[in-house]
Amino acid sequence: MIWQLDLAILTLVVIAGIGAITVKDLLGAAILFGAYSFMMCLLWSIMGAVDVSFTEASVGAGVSTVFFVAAVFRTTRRTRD
Amino acid sequence: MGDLIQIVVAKYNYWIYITLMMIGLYAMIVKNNLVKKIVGMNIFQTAIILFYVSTGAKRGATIPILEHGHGEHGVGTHVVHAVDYINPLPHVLMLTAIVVAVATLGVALALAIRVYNRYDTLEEDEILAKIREK
Amino acid sequence: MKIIGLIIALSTGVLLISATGDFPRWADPASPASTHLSPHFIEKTMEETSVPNIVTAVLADYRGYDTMYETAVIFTAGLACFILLRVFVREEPGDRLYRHLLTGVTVRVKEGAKLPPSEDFERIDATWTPPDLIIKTICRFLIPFIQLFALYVIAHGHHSPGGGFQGGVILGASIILLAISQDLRTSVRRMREKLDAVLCAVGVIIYAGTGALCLLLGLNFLDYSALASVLHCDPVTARSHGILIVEIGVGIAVMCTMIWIYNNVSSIGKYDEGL
Amino acid sequence: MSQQYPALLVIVPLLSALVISAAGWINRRLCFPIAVAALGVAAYSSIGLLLRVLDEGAIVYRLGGWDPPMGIAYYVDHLNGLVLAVVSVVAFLNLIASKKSIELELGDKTAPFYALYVLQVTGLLGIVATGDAFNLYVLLEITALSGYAMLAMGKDRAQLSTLNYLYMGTIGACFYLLGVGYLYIVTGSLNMVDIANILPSLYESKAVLGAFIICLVGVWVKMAFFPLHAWLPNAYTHGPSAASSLIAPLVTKVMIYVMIRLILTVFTPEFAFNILAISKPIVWLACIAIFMGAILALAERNLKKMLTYIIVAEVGYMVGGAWLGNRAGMTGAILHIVNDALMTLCAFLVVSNIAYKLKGYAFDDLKGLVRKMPFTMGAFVVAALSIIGVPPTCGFFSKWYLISGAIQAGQYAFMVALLFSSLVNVVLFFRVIEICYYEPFSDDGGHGHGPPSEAMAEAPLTMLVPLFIVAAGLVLVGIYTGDIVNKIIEFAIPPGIV
Repeated sequence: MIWQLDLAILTLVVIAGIGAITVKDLLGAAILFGAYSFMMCLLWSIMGAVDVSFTEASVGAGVSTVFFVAAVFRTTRRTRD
Repeated sequence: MGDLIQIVVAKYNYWIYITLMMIGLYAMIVKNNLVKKIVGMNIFQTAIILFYVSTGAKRGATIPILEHGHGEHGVGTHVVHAVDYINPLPHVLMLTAIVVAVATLGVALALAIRVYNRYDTLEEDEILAKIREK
Repeated sequence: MKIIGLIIALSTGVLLISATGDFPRWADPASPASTHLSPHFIEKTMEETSVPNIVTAVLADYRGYDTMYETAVIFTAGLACFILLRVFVREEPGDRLYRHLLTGVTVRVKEGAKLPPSEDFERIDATWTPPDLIIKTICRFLIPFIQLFALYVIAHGHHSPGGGFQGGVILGASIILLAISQDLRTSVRRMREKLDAVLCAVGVIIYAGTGALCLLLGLNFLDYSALASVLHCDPVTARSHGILIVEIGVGIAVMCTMIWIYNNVSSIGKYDEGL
Repeated sequence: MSQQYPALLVIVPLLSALVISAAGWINRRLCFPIAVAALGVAAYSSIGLLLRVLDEGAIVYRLGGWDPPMGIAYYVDHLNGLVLAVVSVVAFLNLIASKKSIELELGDKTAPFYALYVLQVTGLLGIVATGDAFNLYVLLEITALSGYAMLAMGKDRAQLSTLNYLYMGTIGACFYLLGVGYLYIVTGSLNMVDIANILPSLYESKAVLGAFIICLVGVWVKMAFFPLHAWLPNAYTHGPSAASSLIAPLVTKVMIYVMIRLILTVFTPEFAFNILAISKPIVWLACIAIFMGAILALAERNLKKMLTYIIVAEVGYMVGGAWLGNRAGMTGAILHIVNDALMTLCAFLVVSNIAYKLKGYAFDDLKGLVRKMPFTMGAFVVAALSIIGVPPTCGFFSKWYLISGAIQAGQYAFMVALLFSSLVNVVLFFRVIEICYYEPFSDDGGHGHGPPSEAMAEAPLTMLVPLFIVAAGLVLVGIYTGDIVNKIIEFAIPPGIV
């Protein structure tokens, strides 16, 4: 395991997480959340949790994001915070 | 100083997970938009999964799939040592937690859509104002 | 509110960070988590269940009871989305639009009137936009391969990462991709709502039913070694086969639930054109 | 077969929930009989299990045939045997009583509703029976998700308040999960008994303290303990009557059971009461919960919402009783789980009868109700007496134990809070009863002969009979309190607590 890579991805995860809750557009938040999940999945495969990262790649980054996009499409993109 | 670096290197994974969890919790409490709260909720849940996966990590070990499991020579001829493989138990638990997270997400989004259809907005204060008007 | 939220989040964080002080070092091979239960799983899995992927073995056998409820959770979520969103529209008032598939002509049907029964007409909404040709064609090519990969993931879960959940999600995603690249009606024609909902329950029934079969055969619930007398093999192989059976059940349940949730969320329960 | 009771208890409801949801697509009328049969089997096996526990002591059921620390096991002892019996009986009675109102309020969605109902009961029974800390989390989520779906089917702002419940519920469940993770990293185990065996050498560890606090806060969020109660009143008030009369009596009580289980089995009373000095502040918090619940209930002009605030106060009773740290307090808390489940069920069934016959349950709608629904109001009076704590109804006895525990522990504030809340309950219920009995609704009202429009319009018999059974149960449990305490609860509390 390369700790520099680990640290870099951890930083990116935090950035994506903060981005997802601060961006003033729900579609953007959904996509950033997808990025967050994908980064998380990379992190877990670095730690050797292959099954978990496989699940996160298909569930968290895949289907969850689709659900978010579908819900945002059916409601509104507008948000004040 | 050396001690501090030691501590940071030994525990930084846990600290990052706590940071993420605080981000999620903060979003759930403070955000006014219902979908934003759901995003926060998912960040919160994923952070906990990160914590569990970190508990399973093991230095110098490989992924928890036995190498000589295939074929006829495999069974019984190789002795498996626990130090060579990462702890599989947290992985199992977190598979469950990921699925629970997506299930909660589905229900939450369904509820948010119902709320939007009724009040035509996703902002909590606007909804409460509309309820008070009636 | 902002300040209260910040205080709550920070105080939780401080509590958690101060508690990490007594944790074993990160990735320490001598930590209790790595020395108490996991050595048993790592060293004994092969001889007790004959499954090389330890995660699959622990997931579906040692802690199979958890996994059964996990499947039930996802089923509950599907049912919840259905009961919350689905609206049964008997016959909506007003004109309906149909598109002739071969010529692309749109036909407006007056209220009460009917089209001749034909496969060539496709019901569309007023906001209908033609699906992009490139996306449609590429997705058509992709979907069979995605599904093949999903089946591989389910079937090969004993030896490589993967299993019922991942395979089921990918299978569901392939149908969702069809719904996104064309429209919801196309995907619902491939996978009817009733079939989807019943299969959802059937998937969990396969899991819980396997467990109940073990109970009827005289051992404890979910003790797959009881299946040895049915499958004509030794108890260890029976455990391996039992894991495969429940993984298939999980795959079916997860696939159908994902499709079910997506269909309900994307069309607000009206099962029209979707996104 | 009797050694398979622990499995049957949860498997039969789970399988039949699946069958119900599939059968709903074929014929909707099949669903109710399947649900009744499933919950009947669950009730039968839970009572059978309780009797076996009384005979033989604690029972261990190994799921999947693996020995406990490796696999998941059910531990059924006197404590959860009792709670299991209460949960399954309450769910069974409520299902029968709610058939008509489900059909009225849910329309064409009765089939998935029955399935969710049975799934909810499965989850609750599983939570009570399980001996594995992580398994409890999964079952918690089943209970929660099916509960959200059922409560959100109500009118008005039901969806919004359920969404708030979902946020709070998820925070609670995640905190619990986090606490289990902290325990796992220092002990390496997930089995409750195994954790309890490892913990004594780690009592000094900050991680164990952190785990305890996080778990406790998570469970408090789920049970709506005072500062964290804000989601409960709205969510329970606006839900359909069948859902709120299932969830209000059971979910908070089961969460209190989880808290007691954490104290007694996982962290052991030695750690919770002696090593940590937090029982006093928690009892104080419970006093505030009782005061606030009572005062907020006084401010309400809506019967159902008033009852939900009474639940908040009752949660305070049980948390406070459990944290008094002595035998009488713990006995009172466990006995109150049983009593409060029955009392709340009785009160909410009355509300659902009223909702079935009248438009609303605001106080203004209740005028002259006693002439319209005399039997329902009779049961309401019994429930009210029990919540107030008048002998021989069961509410009196658990309050007696709680008060004597408070005196033993020297926590006089808790005693005062209990007495105050009883007084407020007297005011609350006599206000309602006064409106129902004496409120004049026209010129010659109040003299016993109303106009013809006020003819008797009682709820159907299928709703009344279960209500009477529950009301009779309130008195019977009160009369047999001595037996329950001496034969069951006495063995449920470890001898270390005096």
